[in-house]
Parts: sequence; structure tokens; C-alpha cells
Amino acid sequence: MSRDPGPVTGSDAPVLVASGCGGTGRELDALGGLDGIGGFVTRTITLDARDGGPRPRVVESPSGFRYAVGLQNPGIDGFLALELPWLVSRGIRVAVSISAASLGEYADLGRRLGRSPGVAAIELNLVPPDAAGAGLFDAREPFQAARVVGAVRRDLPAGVQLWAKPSADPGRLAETARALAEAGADAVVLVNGLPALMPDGRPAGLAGPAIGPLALRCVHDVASQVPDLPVIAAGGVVDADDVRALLDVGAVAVQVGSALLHDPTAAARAAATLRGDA
Amino acid sequence: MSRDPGPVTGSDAPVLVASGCGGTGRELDALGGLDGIGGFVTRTITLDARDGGPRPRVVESPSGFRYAVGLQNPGIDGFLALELPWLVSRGIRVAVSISAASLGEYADLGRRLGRSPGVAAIELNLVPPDAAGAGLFDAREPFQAARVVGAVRRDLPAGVQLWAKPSADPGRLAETARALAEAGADAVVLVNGLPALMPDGRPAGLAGPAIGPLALRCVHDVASQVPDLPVIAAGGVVDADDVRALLDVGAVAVQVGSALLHDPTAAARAAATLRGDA
Amino acid sequence: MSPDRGPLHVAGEVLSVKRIGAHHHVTVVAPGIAERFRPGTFVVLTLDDAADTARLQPRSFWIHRVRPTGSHGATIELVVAAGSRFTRRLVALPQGSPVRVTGPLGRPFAQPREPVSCLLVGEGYAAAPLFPLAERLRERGCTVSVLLAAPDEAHLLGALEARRTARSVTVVTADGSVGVRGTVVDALPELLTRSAADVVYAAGPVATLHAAAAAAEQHGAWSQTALETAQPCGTGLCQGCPVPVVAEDGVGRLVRACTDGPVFRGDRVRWLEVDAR
Amino acid sequence: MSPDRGPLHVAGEVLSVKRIGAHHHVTVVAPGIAERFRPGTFVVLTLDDAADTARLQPRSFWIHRVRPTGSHGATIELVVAAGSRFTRRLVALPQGSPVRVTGPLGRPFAQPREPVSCLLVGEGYAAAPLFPLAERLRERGCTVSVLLAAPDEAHLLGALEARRTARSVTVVTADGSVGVRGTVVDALPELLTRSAADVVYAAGPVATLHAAAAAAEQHGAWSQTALETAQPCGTGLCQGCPVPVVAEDGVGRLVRACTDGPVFRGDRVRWLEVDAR
Ligand SMILES: Cc1cc2nc3c(=O)[nH]c(=O)nc-3n(C[C@H](O)[C@H](O)[C@H](O)COP(=O)(O)OP(=O)(O)OC[C@H]3O[C@@H](n4cnc5c(N)ncnc54)[C@H](O)[C@@H]3O)c2cc1C
Ligand SMILES: Cc1cc2nc3c(=O)[nH]c(=O)nc-3n(C[C@H](O)[C@H](O)[C@H](O)COP(=O)(O)OP(=O)(O)OC[C@H]3O[C@@H](n4cnc5c(N)ncnc54)[C@H](O)[C@@H]3O)c2cc1C
Ligand SMILES: Cc1cc2nc3c(=O)[nH]c(=O)nc-3n(C[C@H](O)[C@H](O)[C@H](O)COP(=O)(O)O)c2cc1C
Ligand SMILES: Cc1cc2nc3c(=O)[nH]c(=O)nc-3n(C[C@H](O)[C@H](O)[C@H](O)COP(=O)(O)O)c2cc1C
Ligand code: FES
Ligand code: FES
Repeated sequence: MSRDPGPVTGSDAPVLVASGCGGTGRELDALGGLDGIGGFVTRTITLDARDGGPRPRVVESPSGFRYAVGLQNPGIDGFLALELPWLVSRGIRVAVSISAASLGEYADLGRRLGRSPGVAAIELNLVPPDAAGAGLFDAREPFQAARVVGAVRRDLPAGVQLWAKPSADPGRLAETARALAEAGADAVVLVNGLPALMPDGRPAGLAGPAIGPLALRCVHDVASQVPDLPVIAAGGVVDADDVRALLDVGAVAVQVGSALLHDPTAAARAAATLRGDA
Repeated sequence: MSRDPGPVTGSDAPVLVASGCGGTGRELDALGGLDGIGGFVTRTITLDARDGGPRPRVVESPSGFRYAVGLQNPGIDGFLALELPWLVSRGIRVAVSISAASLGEYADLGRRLGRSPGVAAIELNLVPPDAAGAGLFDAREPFQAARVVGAVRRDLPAGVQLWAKPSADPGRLAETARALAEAGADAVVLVNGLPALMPDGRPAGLAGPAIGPLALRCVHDVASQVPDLPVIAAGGVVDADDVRALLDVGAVAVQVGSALLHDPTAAARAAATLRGDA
Repeated sequence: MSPDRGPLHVAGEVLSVKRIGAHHHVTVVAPGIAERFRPGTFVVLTLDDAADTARLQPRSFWIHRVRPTGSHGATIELVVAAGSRFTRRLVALPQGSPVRVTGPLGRPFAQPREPVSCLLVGEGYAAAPLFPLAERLRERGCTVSVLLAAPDEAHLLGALEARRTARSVTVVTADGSVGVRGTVVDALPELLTRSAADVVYAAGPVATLHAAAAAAEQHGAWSQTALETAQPCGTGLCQGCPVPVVAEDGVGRLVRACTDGPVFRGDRVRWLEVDAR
Repeated sequence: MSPDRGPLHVAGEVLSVKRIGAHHHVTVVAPGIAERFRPGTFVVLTLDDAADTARLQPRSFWIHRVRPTGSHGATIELVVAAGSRFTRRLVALPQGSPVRVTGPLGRPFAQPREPVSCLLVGEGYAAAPLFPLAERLRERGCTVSVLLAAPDEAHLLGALEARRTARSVTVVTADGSVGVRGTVVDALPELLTRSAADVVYAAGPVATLHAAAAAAEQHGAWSQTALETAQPCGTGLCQGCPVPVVAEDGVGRLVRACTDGPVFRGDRVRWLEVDAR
């Protein structure tokens, strides 16, 4: 890659809040959950507001959760008006997660976020495991995922990073990661929730400590096979030991998701422990 | 498919012991663990005896196990001489799991097992997640997996079923399953252990209740998208409820693996509960 | 949020578990939470470290009573209907057992500025948050009437205690084992008239809340309903608790039960869609 | 396997936990297992249902003593060195707690047909299986000498009890807090000569077993070693416990500690490779 996008996290610990697991940020902050955090990834935002799917949306699974939230979000306008300003005023590094129905919509979202002060990165939620039938652009094939990266990259200011979060599909991850890097992604986020089913048969994401060893493998494989592309890890992180294990196999930063539902201070505590190490 | 291979399990409950989790069968039987079971899949057998990998080989993981046994087995000769006869004399339906270094070796193993009385099925362990670098034929690509099926199918007697257990890779499972069906597989086994890492960085399989919701999705997707191909499910089954959930999304039979390490009577109890239903 | 109003995430400890009728009253030492309590808020509890348990979901409980300055430090009291795996474990915990407590969470009951007439309607254990509310309302000079409902006497919460605070207490049970045989729906119209209620506060199953909200509206009263619906996190993080409401601008919207509620104005909730979503 | 010899998988119950020195002696009601016990076998325990716990692996424990006909039914006694998460939970269980027990598992100590001279060598809690062995050997008319070792007095198991059964008991501790200051390696040569042992039975860490096997061979004695190595399942299902041995045919082979052992002839184990695999 030619551009140097700088570090993916702020000056704090390499611990981020994962997309969809930190509310609007305010709720975590009220509990001290953002203290010392390296960044906050918003839940996935779409062009128009979405109501999301039916209940139940999040159910326990052995050592994890299955989720089928269905991308409930206030749309880009609502987000820019009601949520981004607080995050910016809180002084936290913000990555905005987006999904879209077409390459044009992706580009559009990218442009609008790119000129919004306080957006440090855009994270492309390329294949939400719980959004089958939600009318999103199908980016399961590596070359399609790369096209999304290309479409958003084109008009993105240099100061805004572009992270790509592909499908958590161990089989072709290296191939996908290479395509994403060539199309201009500054980092790849591994792993998304795994494809799963809700108890009633709807498609869902599977997340939490249950999937930790798989995330470790994905991060290891991509970091070693595509060494130029920074890997931001996610999947099963509960404490500082989990963060260290992922950094050890090559991640540059680590996101905490499901663990926050169990303990909203999990990310902040992991970050504090890691700082204690230094 | 033109041939009718008959049911994949014996007359008992549609509950099988999964490959690599039932010892030689004798150990389970001593604890009543084979009572009422519909079939027993052996650990994966190779042409020559193998020592397997270093320790640790099986470690706890949140709601599951990571394993890197590395296919320790007595080779086909040792198996036929020392293990198959007991299973046959016990009157249990036997599926022999195999892996090989080449298509020729696969065909050879198939021929020898095909003429061994008491072998009801051959299960192809196409991509053991813990055997990277073990010199096995690389069957990750669907067309390569299909070639293995074709090679074994050719000389297999009509009475012996051929089951294919591909890589647990949700992304391309339907595509893989179609290729396996066309090449002559009588059933597909989903899922194998997921690709993962051992704590010390060796490749491993991830199994147990942790992966249950993912197995549910894989079985559902293949059963609905490739309706002609019977699906034998595995992944996270602990009790009769788990078996029912997998049958409900289209499995014809269900294997129990990791749960046996926690409770060797798990499969027998699930089978008994299911029979109580009828 | 100012530091003395926001919720806390603390290491608590079980002080006592007492069986009263069909419920267990669980008192937990939870420093800081009692001090911040306002009626209608709740806590979420977890019993295990994430590394040990296969079940990561915290569970929500109304705060029934607080004692900011007990001899064991600040405590909160919860009323637990032990049925699920989680609740059965909770009520079996010996004194001193660790339990992680997050709270107080959610928006409390809005309280009137004027000393108006209030009708409090509670069913089963869910009536728990109404008792501290009744006390605060009385302190403000409000007239408090209470309607308590339950399937039977064992599931009836706090009738005696209500009589200490309220001007009038009506009890209905489905089997008639105590009070009048009947339901909230049967008893509401007459009570609303008799108490000349300006505000109805309701806590119970969705059907009861809906009935209370509808009856209040018919009588020209405000209503405040404490909604209990599945809450995967309870802290506003997961969007697993959508509630369909009509916002101030008249537009339909999905909000979070745990953070935008659990107390809602009864006329804002699209009741018929609550279960569907 | 005949029904009265094979292992069982039963719902057990904690009868008592007693702290003795650095160890906890845990007595478990485990119907059927006591009756089938032979010295050198072990049990595996699990404490939780698979649906509740994030940690599925059972843990292995030597059977230290059995009482087939106690007033509480058949019980087994385990000696637990509480350090890991599992063992700390185990020794904290109140009486009556459920615990799933599988056993007796593994091959027991081979016992001589003739009344020969036996030296029993045990280190720390791992000496547990030697005590019931000593009794059976004495019943068969064998001469029993015992060497017990530990880092210190607190970790020394059963010296008093050994004196009741054995003709001679030697104690060595690393810190000299009881017995002679020293190790098994220091004490073995003299003891082997003094006891004129025909068979050495050893239980302890791998280094100790290796030393015992080597010393026995040097003195022309047989040895039986009770190997303790990580056992993911304990029941022979997973192949997670490979032990490198030389089989009867002289060929090197990997066998399972849990099922082909845990007791091995000392001259059959390729000791230098035990840790490596
Ligand atoms: C604001 C609030 C306050 C509360 N206060 C109290 C209180 O004071 N006292 C009290 O006893 N209880 C209270 N509860 C209820 C309590 O939190 C638990 O929900 C209740 O004890 C049931 O336990 P459980 O979730 O373990 O139920 P279980 O039946 O064990 O449910 C287990 C899991 O199943 C999921 N599930 C439930 N229904 C379905 C379905 N239809 N389809 C698919 N999955 C489903 C749930 O999401 C959960 O993950 C309150 C709940 C809320 C939201
Ligand atoms: C035959 C036999 C008999 C036994 N008898 C007794 C007895 O009588 N009394 C007694 O107190 N104990 C006994 N033990 C030991 C006991 O079973 C436990 O192993 C011990 O208590 C340690 O507990 P743990 O496995 O939870 O250790 P932990 O340290 O908690 O290990 C947890 C996990 O880490 C894994 N692990 C361990 N080492 C490594 C490593 N180097 N790299 C990667 N992973 C690793 C283990 O596989 C395990 O999954 C016996 C063991 C055996 C095999
Ligand atoms: C309730 C829930 C909602 C999620 N929503 C999103 C989302 O909107 N966008 C997204 O990219 N990932 C979403 N995820 C996936 C997480 O960001 C993360 O990739 C995944 O959960 C793995 O991390 P974990 O094991 O720490 O949870 C969600 C996960 C959960 C549990
Ligand atoms: C210890 C262990 C060893 C295994 N060995 C094999 C094997 O030799 N061949 C094979 O095809 N699958 C093997 N598997 C995978 C299982 O057969 C099964 O596909 C997988 O574990 C998912 O099922 P489970 O969740 O019930 O364990 C093994 C799994 C475990 C846990
Ligand atoms: S329960 Fe998670 S946001 Fe309300
Ligand atoms: S511990 Fe599983 S086979 Fe020995």
C-alpha cells in the first residue's frame, strides 16, 4: 500500500469497542466503559433509517450470543445529527460502520462521513450475518468486497481511514484480504459474527468467547499471509489476556463486542490492564 | 442421484458417535455409551499408522474444545486387524473415517474398506482442521473435494455408503455440497471442527456447544439449497433437544462428538430420550 | 450524566434471601446504587465470570427497596420469581456470595410536581417498583390509591405494606384466595372513578399495562407504565429490546426498553405491536 | 468387560471435604464405583451440566480409599491438591453437592501372585493410590516397605497410615521438616537394597517415576509406575494423553495414558520422551 494511514487507534490502549455492542456510546460512558479506550466503532449505519428485525434479537448461546438485530439504525442523517456530535465532544476516536444497498450508496455514505469532522475511520460491514434479505449489496465474493472498498476509497479524504470487515469465512480469508488491500483498504477487521441461525430459524450472527479460537486462527492466517495489511481483531475478547493473544498473532488492535453485554466495563478494564503492563 | 443408498443410520435412533470422539468404541461401550446408538464413526484412519502431533492435543475452550490430535491412528492394517472386528461383533453400524495423501491412496483405502465385512459407510475427512502440514491431499476447493468422492466412489460396492465431510466453511458450503453430490456422495457430514488455533499457535479444530448455532446454519442452508443430498449433522450436540433442532432444519441424522468427552453417555442418553418421544 | 445520578457497575454481595409467599426477596449489598435509586429503575445482575459460564446474559430486576445506610452498607432489595435457571440459582446463593450489579438503570417513573391523586396498579412481583414510588408520592403530598393483583395470595406482593402508605388498597386475585376475585381489567373502571386519579402508575405484564393505559386515557388521566420485556443486556448496548412508540413529534419509532424506558407514558406505546416486535 | 468390573458413569454426591495438611480429602458417594475399585485406578469428575459451564473438561483423580458399605452408601475418597480453578471449586462444595463421577478407570497396579517383597514409592498427593495397594499386598502376604516424599510436611500424605500397613516407612522431605531431608532419588538405592524389593510401585511426578523405574531396573526388580499426565477426557475417547512406550514386541508405540495406563511397567515407558509428547 502506498498511503500511510497512521495508527488505527488513538493514543490509548489498542482496545476498541466493536460495532453494534456499544449502544450510542453514552450508555457505556455512564458506566465508565469508555475510559482509556482506543476507539469506538458505531453500530452499522445505513443511508435510510431502519427498524431492524423482529424479536428475539439477541439470545444466549453457549459462551456467546446469537444476534439478529437486522441493522436497526437512525440512518445517516439521524446519526450525524444525534449521535456523532456526542462521540466527537467526548473526544473519543470514532469509526463509523456502514452497510449499503449498492456501490453508489456506499460511495455516497463514504463521502458524507468523510467530510464529517471527527470521523477517524469508516468500517465497511460487508456481509452482516444477520441481514440476509435486507436488500444489501452482496459482497460475499472477494472481488465484490473489493469493489465496495474501491467505491468508498475514491472520494475519501486522506485523513480518514478505511477499514473493511468481510464475512467471517475462514476458507477464503487470505484471498479476500488481498483483494481488499489492493482495492485500498487501510485495515481489515476480523472477525464479524459467524453465520448462524436464531432458535426460530432466522439467519443470525454468532459472537462471544465461543468463537475466540476461530478468530485467533483468522487473524493469524491473514496477518502472516498478507503482512502489509493491518488486522484489527474481534471475536471472543473478554479480558487483557485475550487481547494479548490476538496481538501476539499479528493484530494491530482488538475490538471487544459481546463481552460488553455481560460486563459493560470489560473493554475499559482490558485497556487499563494493558496500560499497566507498559 | 440415481442410487438409493438406504438410511444412513441403523434401525435405532438417528444419533451417531462422531469421528475422533469415541475412542475405539470399546471404552464407550464399557460405560453404556453405545446403547441404542444408530452408528459409530471411527476416528480418521490413514493408509499408514500415524503418531499424531505433540501435546497438548485437546484443550478446553469456552463451551468447547480445541483439538490438534494430528490423526494418530494405527493405519488401515492395524484398524482392520485390531478395531473393526470388535465393532462388527458388537453389532453396531460402523462408518470408517478416512483421510489420505493422494487420490490414489483414497481409492485404495476405499477399496479395502469396501470389501471388509461390517463397514456400512466410509466417511471422507476431506479437510481435517488440525492437519495442516500433515501431507494430506488438499481438498479445500470444492472441485478437489469432488475428485476425492469420485475416486473412492468408483470401486465402492453398492452396499457401502459414501459420506463426505468437507471443511466447515459456511461461505461456500452449498457449492461444495452440490459438487460432492454430483461426484456421487450419498450424504454430506456438517460440520467438521472449525479452523482454529491451539494456545501455542498450532492449527486446531474448534468443536463443542460453542459452534452449535453455526452448525445449525450450515445444515439448514445445505438441506434447503441441495435438497437431494442427505445431511448428517454434527456440531455442539449435547442432548436430545439439540438433535431435534438439527433434524428440524433438515438433517437425516446427527453425530455427537465433544459432548462425549464431558459425559460419555451423552449420545446414548439423547438416543434414549428421542426413542421415548416416538 | 452527573456522577451521582448515573448507574454504576459494582461488585455486590448477597446479604439475605427470604422467601415470602411465592417470591424470594433478595437483599444485595451494592455500594452506590441505593444512593442513586429512583422508583422505576432496575438493576442487571450477573453471577459468573465470563470465562466460567456458558450463559453470558445478565438478567434484569426491579429495585423494590433501598437502604442507603444499613449496618452492612448500602443495600437494595429485589423480588424474585424463581422459575428460570438464572433465578433459581440466584435465590439459592448463600449469604456473602458475590454478584455483579449494574444500576440503577433506565428512566424512572415521572413524578408530578403538584400534590395530585395517583392510582398505582401492580400485578405479581412486577408490583415491586410501586412501593418506593408510593412513599415518594406521599412525601410530595399526593393521594395514593393502590390496586394489587395476582393469580393467588402467594403471588400477591406487599398488600400489608401498601396499607401503611396508601389511602386505599384494593386487592384482586384470579382465584379469589384474597381480596376480590377478578382481574385488573375488572377493577380498574370503578377505582379510577372512586380515586379520581390524575395519574395512573402501572407495573405488570404487557396486557395489564395496556389495560391500565387505555383505562387511564378514557378517564382523562395520565399514565406511566413500567414495561417488562426481554432485555439481553439491560444497559442500552445491544438493541435487543425494541419497543414501538409514538414520539413527541407524532412519528412512530422503535426505542429501547432498557434505556429509553422501562417506564413509558402509556399513551406513547403502540401496545398492539409490543409483543409482535 | 464383565458388568461388575467395568467403569460406571454415575450421579455422585459430596459427603465431606476435610483439610489435612496442604490437601483436601474429598469423600464422594458414588454407588457402584467403590465395589469395582482396584488400586491404581482413578475417576474423572465433572461439576456442571454442559449447558451451563464454559469448561467442559472433566478432571482426573486417583482413588485413595473406598468404603463399599458406609452408612451413606458406597463412598470413595480422593486427595485433592487444590490449586486450579476446578480443584478450588471442588473442595469448596458443600455436603450434598452433586458431582458426576466416572470410574474406576484405567489399568490398576499389577499385583504379584507370590508373596514377594514390595517397595512402594509415593510423592505428594500422588501417593494416594499406594495406600489401598499396600493393604492388598499385605493381604497377599507380601512384605511392604514404603518411601514417602514431599516438599514439606504439609504435602506429605499418610505417613501415619503407612506405618500401620508397612513393615518399614521412610520419609523424605525437600526441606527436612519431617523425616530425612532429601529426595526419592537420594533415598532409593539404599532402600532397594535394604528391602530386597522384587517389585517397585511408584506414584508421583514423571521425574520421580523415571528415577524409580531406573533404580528398580538396576536392582533387577520389576516396576509399576502410576503416570499422571494431562488427560482431556480420561475415558479413552480423545487421544489427548499419548504416552510413548515400547510394546511387548519391542516396537515403539504411542498409547493412551488413561486407558492403556495410567499404570505402566516402568521398563516399558520411554521416559525421556514422556514430556516431549
Ligand atoms: C425491566 C425488567 C425488570 C424485571 N424485574 C424482575 C423482577 O423484579 N423480578 C423477577 O423475578 N424478574 C424480573 N424480570 C424478569 C427477569 O429479568 C428474567 O427475564 C426472568 O427471570 C426470566 O428469566 P430468564 O430470562 O432466565 O428466562 P428463560 O426462560 O430462562 O429464558 C432464557 C433465554 O431465552 C430467551 N427467550 C425467552 N423467550 C424467548 C422466546 N420466546 N423465543 C426465543 N428465545 C426466548 C431469553 O432471551 C433468554 O436468553 C424483569 C425483567 C425486566 C426486563
Ligand atoms: C491419572 C491422574 C490422576 C490424578 N489424580 C489427582 C489427584 O488424586 N489429586 C489431584 O489433586 N490431582 C490429580 N490429578 C490432576 C488433576 O486431574 C488436574 O489435572 C489438576 O488438578 C490440575 O487442574 P487443571 O487441569 O484444572 O489445571 P489448570 O492449570 O487449570 O489447566 C487448565 C487447562 O490447561 C491445559 N493445560 C495444562 N497445561 C498446559 C500447557 N502446558 N499448555 C497448554 N495447555 C495446558 C489443561 O489441558 C487444562 O485444559 C490427576 C491427574 C491424572 C491424569
Ligand atoms: C448484539 C450484537 C450486534 C452486532 N451488531 C453489529 C453491527 O451492527 N455491525 C457490525 O459490523 N458488527 C456487529 N456485530 C458484530 C461485532 O461487531 C463483532 O464483530 C462480533 O460480535 C465478534 O466479536 P465479539 O465476539 O467480541 O462479540 C454485532 C455483535 C453483537 C453481539
Ligand atoms: C478431540 C476431537 C477429535 C476429533 N477427531 C476427528 C477425526 O479424527 N476425524 C474427523 O473427521 N473429525 C474429528 N473431530 C471432529 C468431530 O468429528 C466433529 O465433526 C466436530 O467435533 C463437531 O462436533 P462436536 O461439536 O459434537 O464435537 C474431532 C473432534 C474432537 C473434539
Ligand atoms: S437490552 Fe440491550 S439495548 Fe436494551
Ligand atoms: S484423556 Fe482422552 S484418551 Fe486419554
